[in-house]
Amino acid sequence: MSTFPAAALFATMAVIRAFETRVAELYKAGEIPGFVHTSLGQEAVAAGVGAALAPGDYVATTHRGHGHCLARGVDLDAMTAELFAREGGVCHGKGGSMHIADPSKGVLGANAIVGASLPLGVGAGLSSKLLRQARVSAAFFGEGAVNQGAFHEAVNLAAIWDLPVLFVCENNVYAEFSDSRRMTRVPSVVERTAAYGIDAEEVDGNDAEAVYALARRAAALCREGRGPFLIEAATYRHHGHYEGDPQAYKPDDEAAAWRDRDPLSVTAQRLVERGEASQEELDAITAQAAERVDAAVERARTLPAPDRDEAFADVFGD
Amino acid sequence: MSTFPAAALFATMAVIRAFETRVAELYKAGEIPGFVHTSLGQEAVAAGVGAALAPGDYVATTHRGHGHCLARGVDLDAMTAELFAREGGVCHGKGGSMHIADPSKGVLGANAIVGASLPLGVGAGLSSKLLRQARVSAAFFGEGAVNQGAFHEAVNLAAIWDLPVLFVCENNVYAEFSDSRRMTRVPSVVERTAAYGIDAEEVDGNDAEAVYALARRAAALCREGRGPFLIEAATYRHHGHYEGDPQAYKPDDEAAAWRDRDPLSVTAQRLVERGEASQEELDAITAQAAERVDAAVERARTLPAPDRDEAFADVFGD
Amino acid sequence: MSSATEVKPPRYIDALGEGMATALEEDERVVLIGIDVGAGGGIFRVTKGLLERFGPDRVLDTPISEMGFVGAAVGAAMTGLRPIVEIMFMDFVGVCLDPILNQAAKLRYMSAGALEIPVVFRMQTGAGRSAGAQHSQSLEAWFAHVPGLKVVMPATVTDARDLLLASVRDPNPVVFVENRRLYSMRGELGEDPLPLGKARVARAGDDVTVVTWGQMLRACLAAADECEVSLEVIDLRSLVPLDMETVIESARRTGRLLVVHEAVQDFGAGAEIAARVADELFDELRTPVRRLGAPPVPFPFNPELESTLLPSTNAIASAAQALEKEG
Amino acid sequence: MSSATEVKPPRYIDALGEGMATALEEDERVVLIGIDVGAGGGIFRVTKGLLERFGPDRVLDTPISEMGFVGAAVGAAMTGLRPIVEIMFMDFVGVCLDPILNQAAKLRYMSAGALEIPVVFRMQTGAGRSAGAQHSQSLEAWFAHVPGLKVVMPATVTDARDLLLASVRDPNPVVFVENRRLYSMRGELGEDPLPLGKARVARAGDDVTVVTWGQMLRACLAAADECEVSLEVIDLRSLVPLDMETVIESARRTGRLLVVHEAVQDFGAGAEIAARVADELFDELRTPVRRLGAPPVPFPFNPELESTLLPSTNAIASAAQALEKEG
Ligand SMILES: Cc1ncc(C[n+]2csc(CCOP(=O)(O)OP(=O)(O)O)c2C)c(N)n1
Ligand SMILES: Cc1ncc(C[n+]2csc(CCOP(=O)(O)OP(=O)(O)O)c2C)c(N)n1
Ligand SMILES: [Mg+2]
Ligand SMILES: [Mg+2]
Repeated sequence: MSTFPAAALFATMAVIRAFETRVAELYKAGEIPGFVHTSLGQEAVAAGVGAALAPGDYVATTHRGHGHCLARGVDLDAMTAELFAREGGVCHGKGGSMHIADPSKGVLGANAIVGASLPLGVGAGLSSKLLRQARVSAAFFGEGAVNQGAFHEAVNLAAIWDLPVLFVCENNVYAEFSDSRRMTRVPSVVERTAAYGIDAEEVDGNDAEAVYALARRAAALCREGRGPFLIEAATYRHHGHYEGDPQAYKPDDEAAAWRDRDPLSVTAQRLVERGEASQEELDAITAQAAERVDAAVERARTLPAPDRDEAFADVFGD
Repeated sequence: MSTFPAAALFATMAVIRAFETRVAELYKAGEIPGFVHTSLGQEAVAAGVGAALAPGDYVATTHRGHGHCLARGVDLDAMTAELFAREGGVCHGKGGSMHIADPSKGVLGANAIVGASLPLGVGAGLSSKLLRQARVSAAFFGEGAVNQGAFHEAVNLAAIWDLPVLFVCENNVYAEFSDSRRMTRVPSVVERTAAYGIDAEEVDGNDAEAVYALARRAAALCREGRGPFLIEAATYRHHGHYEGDPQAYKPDDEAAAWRDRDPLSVTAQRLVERGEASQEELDAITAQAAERVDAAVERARTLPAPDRDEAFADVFGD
Repeated sequence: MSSATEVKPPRYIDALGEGMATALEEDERVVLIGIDVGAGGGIFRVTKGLLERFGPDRVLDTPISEMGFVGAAVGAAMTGLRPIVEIMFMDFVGVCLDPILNQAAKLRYMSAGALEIPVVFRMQTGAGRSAGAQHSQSLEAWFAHVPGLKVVMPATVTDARDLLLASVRDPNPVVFVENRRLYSMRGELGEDPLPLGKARVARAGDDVTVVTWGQMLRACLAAADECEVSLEVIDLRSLVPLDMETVIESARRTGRLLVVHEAVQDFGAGAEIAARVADELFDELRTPVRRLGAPPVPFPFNPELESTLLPSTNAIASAAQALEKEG
Repeated sequence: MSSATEVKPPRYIDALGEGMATALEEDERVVLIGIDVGAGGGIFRVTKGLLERFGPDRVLDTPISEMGFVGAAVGAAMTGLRPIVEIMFMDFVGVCLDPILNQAAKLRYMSAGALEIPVVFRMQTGAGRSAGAQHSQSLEAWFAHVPGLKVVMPATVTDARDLLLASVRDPNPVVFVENRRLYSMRGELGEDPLPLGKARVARAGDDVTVVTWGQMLRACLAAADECEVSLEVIDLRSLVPLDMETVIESARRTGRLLVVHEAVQDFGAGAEIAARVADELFDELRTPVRRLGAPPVPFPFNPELESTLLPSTNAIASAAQALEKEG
């Protein structure tokens, strides 16, 4: 089982929770432009996988990628500034919520095309293998993306090329307004993955320690040249598909049931039970996270819009 | 087991064999333009599935679709004229070998895009279901097409919509110059199909009676609303990917081994053994087929090229 | 436009919904296919209420499998249905182009007319919402370059309904381009619809002809209001068929032409119109044909940067005035 | 050209192979990815011998999964490799457009330059081989309309090698369009390559400027031979970057411009060039800018019908002569 301090996983989740909660408010208040998809309720997957990866590893993610970016160490201030579309943004305000990218942290970008993260992640795995870097490439995607041809082609490619790719499916039940279980006769992504002959395991996506343990094992296999590996993390998004979604499609008590298994509570409870942390310490971590986010927001608000020339920069390199 | 007269299956195969053999010669001789992909060695699949379908059923096929078209009753003369790009061609000389189409026979067209036959076939199945026609839609494709995203998306769609679609995979070992077993960790298409929760069975694709029996059972299920169904027919193409392919990629004795299991011999032998036909009768059928093809070729040679206006006709309907 | 007392006129989005409802109503063979077009009522609520009204056999929710369901829509159109398939953001053609490019556009021709493919590909376009570079493209020029496809871009509330109906009734594949930013625009529904293929003179004028479509029509009409010279504004309505008669007739009269679109200017649809007019009216034009489109950069997330890339009312007005001064 | 005694000059296809071999030779990070590019040596034998020479870690055969391996090539380009990915027939972009349109073209921009994507998308185009409507399209105008992509079309043997090498060395995504019908053409390999982005005056002349690229260069040069008037033939070599200086300079001198391409004329790349020249040289052109491209129909299978759709040497010559008479 995990040797990684659970308290650290909790701390990462606390930052993501604080960030997403605040982002949702700011979006509602009209301070953040564009579309925003929060990962509230899915923090354990980002924290667990993020902790299991090593420096130099790659991450390709989706429209719901804030948590993954934060868990991989993308600067909180730069990310916040990006969502505000300001000068100090990690993408100079040209990417936004759906396109946070920071190669210096191995983050190849959130992506607004469902399924696109898989072939890109496979490409990063190919680089790692051919350049003999033993880097793991983690490709995040939702269960809805499993119905894209890109999933099918990318997983098969990674399989025949034995690439160090960690496919991470966050099965949060819904794709936009649709219950994904109605969109296939085989709702288990792990079962569907048998078609590619690769290792695949399901995990409680609200248990950060379990996610970490599995992801670490899977990443180790990838590094040994025994990849690819697929993780299906069963979880739930607390908010709508996008901020503002009325969520009429969610059955009455479903959300409540999942909130009882809130990933932060799950880990917090364990920490206290095992005496690894006191409730006070956890409250302090939570408060600290909120402060960091508040500070980032205050800072972002003071930043100017990007220089007009930015609109014309970076189309081509030379 | 099959109640369909095996002799009829043999007769269909004989026509396809004669047609493809002649087409290969004519192509070599430069009498047929464009690209030609023959189905020599795969006649049993076309004959068996073709016989199992009913009038009104649909067929969507591939670049290797001559046999499927003939087995569904597309006029031999019109097909030959099409390959010669002449006026009397079933597509007025505008389609060619890769695009034979005859909706009057339910043939929605051969297709030059690998994988395209599957979504189109699913669409025909959707029409059948929504228009309450109980027509079966057969989508032919090769094992190489299974690695296309279109396969994944189309089979899943047919599954969740319970469509009367008969997916027919002709697994002839190769995709162009590549052994398809090296292109996936799960060479069995039937195994891969488990990912969609639909019925799938493998059959000896060189045994026309076996193919017929399975296809008839599968078609019946589709008509009862218990589709879709996938058939994997294990077979082999005697010729190259296209006519002219040197086939350096084929192991020495492989072709010979398959020729020992030539679909026409397999059925011929059984017919004689069971006393359903004498060798003389079979020779007569074979000779007759050759004559029909010869006649079609002679006829096609006499036809003029399409009128120049044909080039500008049929872009839009009104 | 409308005062608080009277009932508000319908929005573009309502007109689209009414058009689809009428199509589903009048023809049993019409079906609606797409991601969340049913229970969800559409990601932008364009198809709200249609599932409830017509049932799951007429309004089909799909998995995120565009290649599969767009291809299936084409196959269904070949076999007796008349599908309206929604691709959502036009940028998503990146994952489902083959059924449009190689199947729908070509199967009638390759089968010498034996196959008929009455399908409508609904997709929405347009920048100006900070949707980012992958959700903001205007690619209508691509489809106009592919023989066998009609390309329709409603710019008014009544055309949202009328052109949609005309597209569904058309026996050919139609790429139907909605502009997101028009969804909430209100306007009147007309009595007798202008046929698909005819351009419309949205504003008569004498000095400069302005040809545009989609979202940019509003900017061009606003420019006509504030402009010192008299603009004749033409709403092209469709790129295929392309109504050059109306354009030529107007440009011949004014002697000046400005083409305005939201798509990237380079290799955009405006070039075709400019090239044709510059040729046909070589001796009659007073000034060169000018084009206004987006510069050759992806659309940035930042709203200010993004808006500087789109032709503005001011830019249109000054371009027109400049033309008038030029000769 | 070459007599039986001397060794024959290399073919276009050989030059492509040499270009790839040199690229693989000079830079460890260059890899070749595509269907049957390895063991099979390529469906048209363009990559023959490269697997044997560079091994399976440099030359990768793929399943028929274009969306997967083209996307993977883009991901690999973002992470240290410099892939050359083959899409085979240009028509197949229908199944793998997203990685080109929404990923390669935009990720550098969206990441404010943090991501670099040095990838070459090799694809071949061209009608005239009875390959049918799904294997004959020329869609270069599409890619030129997408900011962030370079678009290169070698028309000569030396450019097949030189532009391929320049594309591989370029830090940006390059759509590299080969023309199937040039594969067997022989020609000399030059000494110092003309840079990517510069057009080439293939034939100097005084009366009419003819701008073209790809396969049509041969027809234009043939037309120049048999034409009564003197043609200046310009091989554009790339659409992005677009070398308008060379074009404008020539058209200003001749006062007449004809743009010739194999792609469908409507909404084709010729329109952009025509629109720009008609604008910039409004007062200097003696005659309208004319375009010659394919009519708006898919390419039919029948060879005679197909050839009537492509601009012929005669058609080019007479169009040029007509222009010269016109003014
Ligand atoms: C190719 C493509 N099709 C459709 C969409 C619209 N879309 C954005 S997110 C989404 C749902 C994705 O569901 P899932 O993969 O489960 O991820 P989740 O949102 O649940 O995290 C859809 C359909 C898109 N962005 N790209
Ligand atoms: C989308 C697409 N990619 C590649 C090709 C080129 N191609 C034509 S046939 C073929 C092999 C198909 O193999 P398989 O599906 O097994 O069918 P078979 O030829 O064996 O009958 C390929 C790669 C194509 N026509 N379309
Ligand atoms: Mg989901
Ligand atoms: Mg095969």
